[in-house]
Order: sequence, then structure tokens, then C-alpha cells
Amino acid sequence: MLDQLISSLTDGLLLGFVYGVAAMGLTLIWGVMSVINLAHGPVIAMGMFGTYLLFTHLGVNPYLAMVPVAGAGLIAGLVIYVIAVHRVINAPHLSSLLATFAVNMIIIGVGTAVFSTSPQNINYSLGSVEVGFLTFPASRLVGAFGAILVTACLYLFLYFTRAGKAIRAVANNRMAAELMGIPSSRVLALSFGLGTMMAAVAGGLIATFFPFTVLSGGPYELKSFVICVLGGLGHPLGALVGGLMLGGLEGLIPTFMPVSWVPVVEFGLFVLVLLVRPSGLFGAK
Amino acid sequence: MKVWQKPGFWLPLVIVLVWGGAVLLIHQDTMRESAFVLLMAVGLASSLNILLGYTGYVSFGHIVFFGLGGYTGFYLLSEQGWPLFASAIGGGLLSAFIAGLVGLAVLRLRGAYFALATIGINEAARAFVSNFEPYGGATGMFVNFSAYQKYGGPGPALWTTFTFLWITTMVVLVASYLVKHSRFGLGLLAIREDEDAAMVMGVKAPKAKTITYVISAFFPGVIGTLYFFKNGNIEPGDAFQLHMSIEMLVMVMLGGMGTVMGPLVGAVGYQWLRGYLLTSPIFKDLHLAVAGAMLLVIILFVPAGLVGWVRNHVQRLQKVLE
Amino acid sequence: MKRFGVGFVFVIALSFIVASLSAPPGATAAAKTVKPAAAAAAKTVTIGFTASKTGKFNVEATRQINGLHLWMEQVNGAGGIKLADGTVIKVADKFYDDESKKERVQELYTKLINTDKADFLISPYSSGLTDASAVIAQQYNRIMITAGAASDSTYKKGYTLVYQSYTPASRYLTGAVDILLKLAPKAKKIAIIHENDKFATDVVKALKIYAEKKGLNVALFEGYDSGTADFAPFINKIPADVDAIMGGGHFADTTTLARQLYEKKINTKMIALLVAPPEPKFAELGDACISVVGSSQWEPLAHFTKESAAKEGITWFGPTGEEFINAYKAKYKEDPSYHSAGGYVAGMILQDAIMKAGSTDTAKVKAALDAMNIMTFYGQLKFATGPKDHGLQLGHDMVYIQWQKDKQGKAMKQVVWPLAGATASAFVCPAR
Amino acid sequence: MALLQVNDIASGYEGVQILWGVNLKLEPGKLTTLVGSNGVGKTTLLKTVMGLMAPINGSVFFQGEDVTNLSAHARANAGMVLVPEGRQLFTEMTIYENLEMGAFSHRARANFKQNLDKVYELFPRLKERTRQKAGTLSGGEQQMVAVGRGLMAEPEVLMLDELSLGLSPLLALTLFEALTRLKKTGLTMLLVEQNVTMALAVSDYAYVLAEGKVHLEGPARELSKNDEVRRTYLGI
Repeated sequence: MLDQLISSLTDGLLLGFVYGVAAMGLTLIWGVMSVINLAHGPVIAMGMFGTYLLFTHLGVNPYLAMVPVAGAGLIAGLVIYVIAVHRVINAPHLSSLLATFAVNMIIIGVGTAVFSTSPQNINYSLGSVEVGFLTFPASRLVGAFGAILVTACLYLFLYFTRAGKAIRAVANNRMAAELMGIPSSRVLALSFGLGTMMAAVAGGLIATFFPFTVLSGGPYELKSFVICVLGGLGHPLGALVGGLMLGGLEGLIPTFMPVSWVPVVEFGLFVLVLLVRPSGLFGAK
Repeated sequence: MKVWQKPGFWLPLVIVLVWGGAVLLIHQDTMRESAFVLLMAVGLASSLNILLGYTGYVSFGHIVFFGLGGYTGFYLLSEQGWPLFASAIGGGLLSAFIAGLVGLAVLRLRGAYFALATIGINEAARAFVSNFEPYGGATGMFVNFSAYQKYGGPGPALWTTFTFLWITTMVVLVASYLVKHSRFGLGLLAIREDEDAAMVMGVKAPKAKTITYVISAFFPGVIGTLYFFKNGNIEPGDAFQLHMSIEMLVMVMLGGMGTVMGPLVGAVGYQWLRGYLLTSPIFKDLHLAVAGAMLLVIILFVPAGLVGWVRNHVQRLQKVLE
Repeated sequence: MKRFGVGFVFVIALSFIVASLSAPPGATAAAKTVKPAAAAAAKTVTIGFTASKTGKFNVEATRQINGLHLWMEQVNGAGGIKLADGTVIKVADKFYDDESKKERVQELYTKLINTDKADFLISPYSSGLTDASAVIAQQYNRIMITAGAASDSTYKKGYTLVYQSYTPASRYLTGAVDILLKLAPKAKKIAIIHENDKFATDVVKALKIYAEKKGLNVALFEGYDSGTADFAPFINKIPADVDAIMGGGHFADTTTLARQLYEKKINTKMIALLVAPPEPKFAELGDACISVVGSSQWEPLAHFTKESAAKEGITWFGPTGEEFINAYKAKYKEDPSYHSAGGYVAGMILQDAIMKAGSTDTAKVKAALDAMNIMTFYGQLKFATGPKDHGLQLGHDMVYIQWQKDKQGKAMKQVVWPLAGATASAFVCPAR
Repeated sequence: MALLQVNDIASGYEGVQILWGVNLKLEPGKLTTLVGSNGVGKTTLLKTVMGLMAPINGSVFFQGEDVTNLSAHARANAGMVLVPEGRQLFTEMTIYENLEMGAFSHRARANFKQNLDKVYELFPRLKERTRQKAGTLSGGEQQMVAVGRGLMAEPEVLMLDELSLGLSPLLALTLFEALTRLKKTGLTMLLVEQNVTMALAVSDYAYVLAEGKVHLEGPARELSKNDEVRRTYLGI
């Protein structure tokens, strides 16, 4: 029982890091411009396919492939912002929700036409790691390290660069930022780009250990919602904590009840936290 | 002027009356199937519009009421042997009841938080039903084929279901008009414009919102029962599709939210477009992308939707299109 | 004003009627198969079905359609089906992509029947999709031969026109228990992890009952959602001393399960999974596929011959196994799997019934199907005709394969059960 | 030539016009005050001048160039700096970061160090708590950060909206002292104040806004003697 609990928890937490990265992108965008990006899932899937294509057709190591995938994610985000989001940034929430959902449909539509919805797999194994009675694929360990690295980079960027500070300033008070000469539209675009970049990288990491289809981003998008709310919408570090919480829950719950109850608990908790503490469990504002 | 003398009231109603009547008269299976899909879309979009259009609350997971109501109705029908009519009403009542329960709590949330909560409720409901043995768990339930014999065999049963759906759709449209044009509806509009101000002016916002939520949840429950009876089986994956929920929103937006006519036009327009794209040799593979691009154009450039746009631009039609 | 309004209503209502005429099933785009007058000596029947050209059933469904198309080509190549009254029947097909999704299946089958005038139907791949399509077939009075739809529950809903070509799900994995007890007579505990869909649920329910009857303890019994990619929560729950792991679902998820069992270095005496192992593509797992046992509807190595049919006193119908394999290899440049054979056999069943009925009339063909009892390269075919389980396959049985290494160390599958048809003996899962 | 010239500005919110043709001139090196009762449109005028709101009509010239169609951040980069009403600090960032954000524009970045010293000299209290989050400061300290942040932008013209609102008289006095010190350095300023007595005392020139137009204007000393102004705004 204890063995099972520990190994289940380890698996869950390792995965939680990667969930955290995916959610971080969503929460960053929300924090800066109060837009819930419904194109988040498809961007995650794009990250998966980007890594897959680079690996399968060009033989690029999947972890190296994440660099160009991140770049492409950034550019994709900028394009999405300029085309679909900028015009509705001050409109009611419904407009930005539906605008990003329209982007979701476009990406999924094109993705389905190009790749079909058949499952794909990156055939790249790092073997398994054994620690005592624990056995888990090395790729998950690398994924967790990758997630920590990405989080650290984001933090260094937000706190120690001019552009990063500008993002925080715009998130904090867009009008004041504009008054200080910060081009807020460009900063919004950059933030959106960074958010989708995180999603694409998360997709790339997930693709190294799970099979995926064009539609695979959807579940991670939903998980990202849960994580953002647990960690407090708009707080990137909260997303990592939320990710770990969700991963931990996914490891913990199956020890005590059938695995199929996991989503009931997850989403039940999600609604409950929204109702009781909309700022998140750690979102002490 | 009495309600029935207003063109805005009878226009959508007569359209659906004539349309469904024609389908019944012509009595052709393919046509009925298509009309079923369209009428269902109209009914679902219109009931969503009662909440979305009149109070401004964006329910992303409205399909949960279609699923829960459909499941309950189906359960009453196939496991308890209730007649179709009673089962459908039963499904609707359960949806309304659930909406009343969660409404008071969830409707305190504003904007995107409310939208997220409705998504969460839908996913939680789906996961719960997958584990709920009386409803068949993950593999769902089915009607034994002999159940159709009660209605004179499968053919007549399908026609009965269609007729029932047709009537339900008209009831939705009437309800939509009545809510909009009552004192109650005025309060809702005030909530949509500025909820805090409305509260100050004496609108009992929590109660009004919950009542609206209950009304807009009832009809999807009825429609769900009819749909799954026609299908012959029900499974969690089919009953709680988030995608369908968003399609409902798109239909409302396309036609024009906050109007009675809008969801009707939007639903038919969207389904027709989808059908066209799906079967068109050029767009077949890209149907989703093309639909998405059109949605984007509407959101960015015609946020009032088709009916709203016409109302704003053609003076003469303002009285006719509500 | 009023008159203007009335006209307006009718214009709009009319346009909606037009919309419902042309909407979703775009009647205009469909190719119509015109039925020639009855008196003509040559006649074409249209066989309608949907295929999962995309989505998670893509691998299995493609094989199934390949098999069916091979049958069509051979029938038409031989000049069609010749009836007793001299009529020659040619077959044509009409199909759409169902994207492995149930939501479109009913719409498409309604369209196949009403717009495309399909005379007979073949089921989509998988029990879930078949379940949805069977209602439509029955509602519109069309015969449907199911392939790739093993779930028992479909045939217990009171349908009278749906016929199963596969061994029912309830007999899918029971043989695996026999293998286990032969390999490890002291086996006590098994773990079952299955897809939460109709087919796999039907399989494991029967499996559990059978295993418990044989004195085994089912230590774990868990279902996973169809789209699951992460099996770690399930694998972590497997007790350390379990003797066998059984279950799975369809190709995509079961392959992932097998891979993750390997990555987690789970030690057990036997792993028996559904659907995926008999597919040649399963070999892509590399070492992870070795020792995995799978149940198969048909294997190239299994032998059903005219002689064995004669011995049991059953009529033989259709090509021999070798003829089928060679023709299939020639056309598709790959080995047939049981899904390919299933698609081919679905066609053969229809062919035999039409010949015996001497007509394409639904009622007459139904009578011929009810009376059918034939032997083919695929095995015996006979349907239940009682009111409770009409259409359920009674004649056919499963064979079990295991992935083993040949002399060069290459993975290859061997038939290990039933012993009478075995090409190699089963071995216990090596320590990982 | 005037440093900042506002010509015939009409502006307002959706459906409600507030300004009906305002003319204004700021002479270089002078401190100008804008006086008017609540809701007359002082803040609207500043927002329109800064480009946060688009004018219905009229134009804004800065250093002889038409800036009417420039965005707010472009005007800030050109040297027009507004210290907005309600301070509008970056509450989640430290004092130091707030000041750093003030110096975001290219021209301000060059002299970052000098300007920082100047601000610290003007408000020594800020130097003591550079790492404190701005949101946790008291009202007076927050106003100091707001003014300091504005100064970090190296303004050609500094506009201050309701400098002393909500502050204790003592704190208000401190801030007005700072203003006179800034005036001595030759900085052009536009002050919007509800404390009219104090504002007129430190200003060179003043405008009185009423009913969406300039009602009166003149040297501050003269206006403070004007009967109408005394009655309406000075309460005498």
C-alpha cells in the first residue's frame, strides 16, 4: 500500500511539473490581459507535432527540437494576438473567449486536414530509471527537469529583463504603463506569444512520453484551467504549484478509489475552489 | 398591443410552425433527419440565449443540462418504462432542478470565472455519470428495440419524436419572447448592462439570474431525452460534449445574442454551413477551419450578429425582428 | 406592413425547408447508384458503410475495409453473384469517413440508406460505432453484417437484422485463462485493466466470471477512458505478486498500455491483451511486445480446410486460407490481420446469403442468414436466432497468439492456443 | 512659443460629451494650474491631452509638433508625462521597479542614475524602502512614488492630476514644497488641484474650467484676487 502510494505519487508529481508549464502559459495570458485563451489546447498539440516532425523527419533529438518549437510557438502567439485578440481585448469576455475559440477551430481544422486524427508517437526512449522499488521512464524525469528549467527562465525573464518588467507593469496597470511610455499593445502581443510558447514547449515535453493526436491538447487545456484556479489565475509560479497539486492528486486518488473517479474529484474541486476562493488557494493578492 | 399582435412575437413562431408542418406533410425520412438536427440546434441555441442574451452570463458548459436531462429522461424511459412524453418532461425538470441548486452558488461568479465554472460543472458531471452505475456507467444505456413498438414501430416512433421536438422548439421561442418582454426581462437587461447598478435600483439579481438559469436549463433536458431516444442509446461521451456547448454559443453569436430571432437564424445558418462544408469536395477536409475563420470574422467585425446587424441597419425591420 | 410580414415569413420558412433538404447530408454531392429495373438480368447492389479513415480506429478499420474491398473485387472480377433465376448481381460500395466518432455515424447511415439507397449495410469498425449504426439499420429495415463489432450487448437489444461475423466479446479472453493455468498451474492472482467501452467491458465481465470460476482471484479490476495516454495510475495499482495482467481495449490505447507496462518493468507470468497484439504493427513496440499474448479472430497460420469441414459435416464456402492470404498480399503488399479477414468474411456472408436466398429482398436474405451454417477459411459461421440474442455469432472461435523471438531475434507471432492448431508453445513472461 | 498648446479640444465618453472646445497654452518653465469644480472635465482634459482618450475635435501641439494622432506611450516618449489621479502605481512591483518603469523610454534611460539620485534627494523616504512593494505603502508615500516615477521619465512637461487628494495637510505641504523645488529647476508643469488656495499660491498662470470650456484665465496672482474665483473656489 505504501509502496503503491509512493510510486503513484512520484509519477503524478513528475507529470505535475509538465502540467504546470502548460498552465503557466494560460495563466500568464490571463494575468496580463484577462483573456482566457481557448486556443491553448491546439497550441499544445502543435508543440507535440512540431517535436514529432522534427524528430521523425529530420532526426532532431526531441529535447533539442524544443528550441525551434518554442520559437515557432512564440511567433504563432504573436500572429494569433494580432489577428484575433487585439481587436477584442477591451470587449466583453464572450468576445475574447469566442475569438480564441475560433482560432482553436482553425488550428484543429488545418491540423486534422494535414495530420488526420490518428495517434502518433515519438519513438525515442531513454529507458527506465530505478530507485529502490520505484521504476519510471527516464523521459518523465527529464520532462520534469525541463519544466523546472522553463519556469526558471520565465522567472528570470519577468524579473530581470526590461521586457519582462514591462510585461509585469502592463499586467499590473495597463494605463500607467502606457503613461510611462511602455507600448502596451506590443507588450500584450509579446505576453500572448510567451503564453503560447509555454504551451508549445509543454506539448513537446508531453509528446516525449505519451502518444498524441491533433485533438490531444484538449485534456491538457482543461487540466490547465483547473491548475490555474488552484494556483490562482494570473500567477505563473502558482501555476507550477497548482500543477504539482494536480499531479499529486492524480497520484493520490487512485490509491484509495478507482482511477475513473479522478476527474470527478478534480473538477469538483475546481468548481469548489472557484466558488470559495476565486483568487486561488495561494492567490493571496 | 397584445403579445400576439406583435410581429416580433409571431414571426419566429410561424416560421418554425410552417417549416415543421411542411416536413410532416411531405413525410420524407431524409428531410426529417435534417430538420431534426436543425430544430434541435434552434431549441438548444434559443434556450442558451435566454441566459446568455438576456443576462450576459456566458455559460460555456450549458450542454450539461442536455446531458443530465437526457440521461434522466432516457433512464425513466428505458429502465422505468415511462412514456416518451413524461420522460422528456422528467428530464427537463431534473435539469431545471439541478440548475436551481447550482445556480445560486455559481451565478455569484462574474465574467470569465463563471464561464470556467460551467466548464468545470460539465466535466465533473460527465465524469460522475461515467461512474454512476444506475445510468449504465461508462458504457451508458440503450433502449430495447421493442420499445419502439409502443409507438407503432421504429418509423412512426421517429416521427413522434420529431413532432415532439418541433413543439418543444416553438415553446422555447415563446418562452424566449416572454422573458425578454416582461418586467422580469427588463430587470435582466439591467443586470446585463451593469449588475451592481441594477442591484442598487432594486433588481433582485441573484433570484432573477437563478430563475433565468432554471428556465434555460429546462429545455435542453427535454431536447436531450428526445435526441437520445431517437439515437437508441446514450453514453457519457455523447451526452456531455463540451464542443457542442461551444457550438451553441457560436450559433447565438452568429444570429445575434439577446434577440428571439437570432438563435433561430444562427442555428440554421451554422448547421447549414457545417453541412455544406462537410460535403463540399473543396472544403471537406478544412470544414472546421473555414467555420472557425467565419466565426472570427463575425466576432471581430459584426459582434451584433446577423439579426442584430440587420436591426441596426434596416429601420423598417426593427419592429419585426425581436 | 402586415402583408409584407406574411410574405417575409413564407420566404424565410421556405428557405429553412430548403436548408433542411440540403443540410447536413448534402444530397447534391452524393453519387447515386441507380437501380436498374428488376427484370434486367444484371443488377448492382449497393453496400453501404462508414470507415474510420481518421481517428483512433484508423489502423483496424483500414484493414477491415481492405478485406471488404478485396472481396468486392473478386466477386465482380468473377462476373458477379449468379442467382438461381439467372440474375447476375454486381456489388458496388458507398462509404464515408466516420472519423472514429459516434456522433456522425447515425447521420451517415441514415444518409446511406435514404440518399444513397444502400441495399445492404456493413458495420463500422468497433462495437461502439456499430451499436449506433445498428439502430439505424433496424429502423429502416436494412440487413447489417457487423465486422469488428464483438460486443455481446449489441445483439441483445432486440434487433432482427444485425448479424455478427466475429466471435462475441464474452469469449475473447476466456482462453487466456486456460493458457495461464497450463503455463503456471499455481497461478492465483490476475489483474484486469480495460478500456471503458462496450466491447472491452463485455470482454472483461465474462473474463472475470470465468477466471473466478477457475479459482483465480481478480486482484485488480479497473477501467480507463478511451482516450487515455497515461497508464501509470493503473499500472501502479497492480499488486507485485500478480500472475497475469489481462485486458486492454483497441489498438492505440492497448499498444500504449503494453509499452508502459514494459517501461515500468512490471513482472508477471503472462500479459494477455485485446485487439492490438494480433496486428502486425504491434511489432513496432520492439522488446515491449515480446511474450504478449493476444486473442485473434483469425490467424494466417490457423487451419480450416475443406477436409476439416467435411469431417464435421458442414458445407465449405469461399477461398482457402492460402488463396485469401496470397490475394491480399498481392493487392495491399502487407500481411492480412484478423481485421482484414473480418472485412472479407462480412462480404462472404452476404454473398452466401444472397445466393441461397436467390434474391436481394431483405426478408428472403434474412431467412437465409438465419439458416446459415458454413465453414470458411476463417472458421465456422452460424448465428443465434432466439429473440434474446438474435444475430450473435455462435460458430466461430478465437485463436491465441503470442509474440516470440525467432532464431534471428526478430519478433514474430505464433499461434499458441488452442493446442490443436498451435505453431509454437507458449512461454512465461521473462523477468524484466 | 508655447511648449504645449491645446486647440479647441472637444472630448467625452460614449454618448456624453464633456469638453466643448478647450484652449490651453503652457509656457516653458512655468507652473500652470487648472481649476474647476468636480466633474467639469479636468481629468478628461488631461487624458485627452495625453492620448488616453481620442478627442472628438481639436488638436494638441507639443514642442511645435502636432501630436493629436500619437498614442499615449509615444507622447510619453516625447516628454509629455502625466502623474495620474489616484496614483496608478504598479502595486505588485517594488518602489525601485516603479521608478525603473518610469524610465522606460529611450531618452530617460540614458540619465537613469542621475534622475534616480534626484528623486531620492527630493523624497529621501523612498530611498529607505526601495525593495518594498508599492502597494504596501501609505498614501503619501505612494504619491511620492507616483511623482518620482513621473520625474524618472525625464519630462519636458509634467502634468499632475489631483496631487494632494486624500492626503493629510502636512503631507500635502511636503509635496507642494517639492513642486516649488522642481519649478526652480525650470521644469514646465501643469497642475490640477482641488486645493485651490495652495495651487494658486505656487502657480504662475491659471485656467478656470467651467461647463466644458475655459471660463477664466490669467496670472495666478490676479485670479486669486478675482471675486468670482474667491467666492466659488476659495470659499471666501
